[in-house]
Amino acid sequence: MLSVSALCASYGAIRAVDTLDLEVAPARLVTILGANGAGKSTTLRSIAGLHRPIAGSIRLDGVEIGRLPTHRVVQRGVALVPEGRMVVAPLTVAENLSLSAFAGRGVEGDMLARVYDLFPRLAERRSQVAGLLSGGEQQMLAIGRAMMTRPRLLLLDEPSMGLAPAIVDQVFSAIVALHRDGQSILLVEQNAEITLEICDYAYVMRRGRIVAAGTPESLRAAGAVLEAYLA
Amino acid sequence: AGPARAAALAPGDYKVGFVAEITGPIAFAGKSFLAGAQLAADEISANGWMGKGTHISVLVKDSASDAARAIQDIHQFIADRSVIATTCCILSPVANSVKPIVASAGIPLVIHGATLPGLPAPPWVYSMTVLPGPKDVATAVKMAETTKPKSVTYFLAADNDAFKARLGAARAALEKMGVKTAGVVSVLTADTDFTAPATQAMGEHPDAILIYTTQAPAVGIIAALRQRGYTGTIVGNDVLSPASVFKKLGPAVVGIPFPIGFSSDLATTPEAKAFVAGYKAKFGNDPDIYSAQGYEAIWFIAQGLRAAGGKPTRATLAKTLAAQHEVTHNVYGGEPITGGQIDTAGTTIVAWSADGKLVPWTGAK
Amino acid sequence: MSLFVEQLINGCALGSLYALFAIGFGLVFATLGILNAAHGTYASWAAIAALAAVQRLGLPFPLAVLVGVAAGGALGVAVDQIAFQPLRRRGAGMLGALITSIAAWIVLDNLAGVATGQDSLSFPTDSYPGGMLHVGGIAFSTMQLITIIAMLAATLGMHLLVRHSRFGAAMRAVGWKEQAAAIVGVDPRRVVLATAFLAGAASGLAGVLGGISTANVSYSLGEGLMLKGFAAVVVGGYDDVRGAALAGVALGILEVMSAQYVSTSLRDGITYALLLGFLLLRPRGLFGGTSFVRA
Amino acid sequence: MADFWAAYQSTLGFAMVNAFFALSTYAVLSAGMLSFATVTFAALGGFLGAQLAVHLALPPVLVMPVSALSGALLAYVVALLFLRLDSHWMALASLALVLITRVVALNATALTGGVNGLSVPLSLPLWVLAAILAVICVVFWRLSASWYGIAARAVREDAAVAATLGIPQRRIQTIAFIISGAVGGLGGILLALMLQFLSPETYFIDIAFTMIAAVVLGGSYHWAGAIVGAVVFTALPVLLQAVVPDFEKVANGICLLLIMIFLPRGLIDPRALRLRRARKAPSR
Amino acid sequence: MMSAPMLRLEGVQKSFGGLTAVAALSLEVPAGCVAGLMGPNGAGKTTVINLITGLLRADSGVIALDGAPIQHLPVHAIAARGIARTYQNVRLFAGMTALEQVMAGSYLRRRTSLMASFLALPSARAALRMTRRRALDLLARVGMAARADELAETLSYGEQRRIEIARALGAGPRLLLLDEPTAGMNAQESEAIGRLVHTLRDDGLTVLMVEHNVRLVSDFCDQVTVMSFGRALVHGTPTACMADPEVQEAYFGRKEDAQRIRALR
Ligand SMILES: Nc1ncnc2c1ncn2[C@@H]1O[C@H](COP(=O)(O)OP(=O)(O)OP(=O)(O)O)[C@@H](O)[C@H]1O
Ligand SMILES: Nc1ncnc2c1ncn2[C@@H]1O[C@H](COP(=O)(O)OP(=O)(O)OP(=O)(O)O)[C@@H](O)[C@H]1O
Ligand SMILES: [Mg+2]
Ligand SMILES: [Mg+2]
Repeated sequence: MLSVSALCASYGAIRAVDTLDLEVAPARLVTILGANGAGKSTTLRSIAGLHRPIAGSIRLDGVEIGRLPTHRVVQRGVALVPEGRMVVAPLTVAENLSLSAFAGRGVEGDMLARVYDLFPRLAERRSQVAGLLSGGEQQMLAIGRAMMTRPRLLLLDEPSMGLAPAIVDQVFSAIVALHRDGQSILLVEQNAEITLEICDYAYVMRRGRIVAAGTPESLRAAGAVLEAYLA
Repeated sequence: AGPARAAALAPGDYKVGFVAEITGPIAFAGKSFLAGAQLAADEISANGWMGKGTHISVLVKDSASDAARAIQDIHQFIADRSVIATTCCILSPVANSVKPIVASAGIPLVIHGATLPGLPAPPWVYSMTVLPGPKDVATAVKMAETTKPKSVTYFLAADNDAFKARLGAARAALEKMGVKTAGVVSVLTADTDFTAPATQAMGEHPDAILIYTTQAPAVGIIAALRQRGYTGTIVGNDVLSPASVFKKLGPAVVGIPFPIGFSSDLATTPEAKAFVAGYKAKFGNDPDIYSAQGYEAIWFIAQGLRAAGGKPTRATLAKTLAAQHEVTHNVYGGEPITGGQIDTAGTTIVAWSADGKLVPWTGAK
Repeated sequence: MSLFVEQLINGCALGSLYALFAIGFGLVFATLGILNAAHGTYASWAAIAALAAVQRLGLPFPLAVLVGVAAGGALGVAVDQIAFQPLRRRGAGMLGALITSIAAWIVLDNLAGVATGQDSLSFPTDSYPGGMLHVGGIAFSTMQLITIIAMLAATLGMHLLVRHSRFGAAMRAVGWKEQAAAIVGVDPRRVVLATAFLAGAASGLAGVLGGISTANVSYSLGEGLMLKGFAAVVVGGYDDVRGAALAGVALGILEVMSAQYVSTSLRDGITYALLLGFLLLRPRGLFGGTSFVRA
Repeated sequence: MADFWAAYQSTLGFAMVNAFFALSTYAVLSAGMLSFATVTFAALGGFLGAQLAVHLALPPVLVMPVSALSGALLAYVVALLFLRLDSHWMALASLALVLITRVVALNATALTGGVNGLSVPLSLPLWVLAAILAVICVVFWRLSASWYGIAARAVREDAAVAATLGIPQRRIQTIAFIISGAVGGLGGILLALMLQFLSPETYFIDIAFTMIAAVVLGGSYHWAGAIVGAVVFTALPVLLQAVVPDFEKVANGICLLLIMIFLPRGLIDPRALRLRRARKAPSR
Repeated sequence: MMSAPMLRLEGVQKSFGGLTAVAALSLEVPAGCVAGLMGPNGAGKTTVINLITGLLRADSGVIALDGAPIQHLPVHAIAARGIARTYQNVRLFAGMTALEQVMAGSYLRRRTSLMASFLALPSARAALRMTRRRALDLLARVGMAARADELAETLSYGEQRRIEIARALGAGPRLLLLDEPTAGMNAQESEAIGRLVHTLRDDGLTVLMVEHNVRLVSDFCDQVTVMSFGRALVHGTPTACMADPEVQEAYFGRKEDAQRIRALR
């Protein structure tokens, strides 16, 4: 479904992602692990069109999307829960969620119910301005908003950040459920243990490069995860 | 009498630095001043009026009515050794800023538009603009004599001292004749909406309305008064004379009297007629009072150059300019110069006719 | 008494021009984050375009207004794309846009001066409904009525669009952070263009109506609206269309009344002193301007 | 060469005077406030100084400190009133102040000479102007390197965070206003000495636009930006008049546009310098 | 080692419109203690920190530092009393390098007058050098010394959090408030922060830490308060708190899930 090859991304002279290859097969849950500054977020931002890569190709179902502007990528079915949430502060929770109609990917009604069901806290606060939500509430909104666009590929950048354990658990249950329903997911998460528990395939990044890849079992066996993290 | 006529002016191109106001708030007038000056330079150069092989030419720098820019322009002219004299300034504050500079640098300056009394200071500074105050009084009095109003309302540009003084003089004259003042409605030079002031003035039910403001407000006031149905007498001032005013106001301005120093429609002297014809040929339209003043400024400088003769310097030119007691090539109709300030003998009171000509005002409606 | 009412209507009509101007100005500030110094030139150019439509093409009044509004909108779009889009693409801040807008203002103002021959033109009296209306001893002009109605309609329409439509939500989202809007599929470019057009069109409407009723079609038309419009935006709360409109009208009335009953030379002094006092007492404008950023 | 100097010395003079206004604006901007009140400080410094020069025949050396002091005092009062307003509300309030200033200047005939203005029978050699500017530059340089500079930058970037670090926002911003007032008042009298004539129009919106444009054009994150910007903004139209006299204004606008598009953070950009330095550092 | 409470909140209340974010909250943090503050999202934890630092004003109640009420002081004065904090949504100064952030944080420890600093007197120069060295030390403490001259906004999220801690330490506080310091860090990195907190405590600092990372709280906090809907639900040792059935319900959700999560860890 998604195939990234030889991706290079940089900030000025700082090379954040270096000739990176990565695949997400349909209905798979793939994760990227790596220490702070490894380049995980940059990779996701590049796929979503928020950061313009300097080289390489990003294909969605064989179609190059690496040069498309963000909204076109989203309209093609890629949704991102970004690092730092990026909720639209001056809009209410409900307005934030309703914006996803611009992705033009289907009716929203039942999905809205599903989001409110997953995060009752959002339903309570639906007419509050998003900028005044607590950190965790904003994170919920960012996840809900991505779900609302009914993506074919969901990119999650540390979705559990700032969430209380009960909600973390719900989010992971939701991820697992979505995955079970056939949703393709690319997940970046610091919590390696949970992640390796639920994913189909994992990449380990270090200083902008993939240093290891494989099924969770093979990675655990190789001890590669630990090594990359301590680096 | 006087000393024997000096030697003929040495051949060459004599340059006059013209600080123009061809952009900015009063560019509509500034362009006329410049056009008049350019015509004068052409005429003087064409027939060698100052002497064989002599030319006069106008160097232009735009100040956009900004005093700081005008000062920089003047400094550049001063630095240019080939510039023998300068002319500038429609606005009095700008003229005031430039004045000390030319005096200390020693270059003659002919002011072509500013009307503040006391600006000229021979031998360096001269003004080619007739002070309008006395003519306003004459117009007001003539209006009162013919239409016999009981009470009048005045419009005043409150942020313009010259107009304040002009209004004061006219009002004193009228009150002496027994004409009551119903009210004074102030406006500001930069205003654009005159509906409210017109409503205010009409609320006082005057028999006549006298306008002492700059051009844009005057035009706006007349338009607003007429639109709101005011049919009484209106008296304007010289700012109504350019053709553009008639073009804009049309019937609304017909029959409104105002005094005037120059009008192409009323040109009688040969110089004036030649000026009108030359202007028309060069620019395709009639000259207005502003072009006449720009024209006079250059002619005045040429007059000084011719009188100086030989190889004049800025200082010798200043000396001969100071010795001039009238403008010889004039389009106003007889202009004495006292203390560097031009003056005029007669006053013509005119009004726009329905077909867009300036005609002498008779008082009849 | 009738004088008072007539002056009230005069103030409303004048204030409606400020309001129309302020709506667009505030819209651009609230959604695109730009203090647009060139906003006034849209009004001047709209009036010039409408006048040309009348004089060259002989269009009737409603069409001429439409031409002016479209010209204002088109200019808004053009200025945005030339002066603001490059900065936006580089992620530069609002101050830079202030300077490019000043640059655009210089250029457009000067070209307007050239277009009008540095003159102040006016619409031929037969090209618009120029009559007076008399209701119970009160006189006001048809143009004043039209201006007030236009202002009310524009305010209502703009308010509904910005506050109660999905596109309005997208506008506010793009204004907050382009990327935040883009990641749910909003095309920021399209929203920006639409916003710039609407703002320019509102300014254009003010320009055409103002150009007709003040008999002044020149580059100074927009400049005259600029300061008052800006004041209205801040008093009314820049992110509230209704507030800006209300403040604009109030400013017009205040101006007319202080000239009528106090003094013209102090008129602007009174207006701005009241404005200053108001700001110091209510630092967040008429409708409070709720904050959406946490402590 | 001498001719060139004579022709453009006044341009240089005005550029330097504008640099004072730009520095005055920079002083408040560097503490996170956009204020046009500099125009008012300049008006007070200018008119007061001019009156002293005319009536008490004080020499410039005495007039200038008085102007600076009066500007600083006024700025202190303005700060007391304005510091409760944030960001663009302060910008508007200060704009209102500028407009009120003009009305006052028009009507306070005793101080300002009203619409007729006021002649200032003093002049200032250019080198003195340059020397004063140099002194002010040293002041700004030292300030930016001092604790005040660090604190002001923190307040500018995030006042709330700065406060939780113990940086007293009000005090820093009051100091900023006072500096702005002193430099603005000084600029006001220097402009009077350059023009040798003052009128209510002298201190008006034009100055506000000049100074803000100069600061942003030059780069609003470094004091030197204000000076560079003032020079460019003043000299550009004059140079363009010499080059393309017919399209001077339009060309001027286009030049400003191009500068901002290609250098959106101004001609002097410390951030770019930092980025470059970080890149060179062999830290990784 | 435990002594009189350094920080004391008593009956603190804060509402936003109809929403009561903090309700009659009482809380004590003894000097030299690492206290944890936990609770579901939206429980009011960040609001409590905002109230302590003065960014928000309590509707009622007392906040006292070393027994003296501080709730009426301006924000910077509260900081000057020795309270520093980090932010849940990282709030670093734009355009400043990592080192400059910490220098700005050291404002309270500048030890020179404006005049001396302005005139660059030798004493001021020496003080500045010292502040610089201290700032570098602090950066080293959070593991960011090598990045001192980089613009903070170009660092990754986790790195920025560390700069925030260093900046707060720059102020030389006695009480440090950390709002989710390890969000976005992995287990090893979180543990490094926990160890850092312990060394800070050993240097005499008191720490109040908002955290969702249960293991971090269990391992490094001396006491814990769990909030829910603006109230303090329980207060005690980490183990006791985690075992509390109410906490289990409010914080970990349905029991089976809580067990599963812990099983996953
Ligand atoms: N805006 C930026 N400008 C310059 N450099 C940046 C920028 N954002 C990130 N970087 C650099 O790029 C590298 C990769 O950053 P990225 O955010 O992708 O890492 P990450 O793996 O997501 O880290 P974390 O786990 O901390 O979120 C880092 O070294 C960082 O310093
Ligand atoms: N300024 C405000 N205006 C309105 N509501 C607010 C404001 N600040 C906070 N809230 C609300 O108060 C509640 C408590 O917020 P707070 O940020 O304290 O929660 P928290 O415990 O820190 O949550 P999290 O763990 O998600 O960060 C939230 O529901 C939030 O929406
Ligand atoms: Mg990341
Ligand atoms: Mg929180």
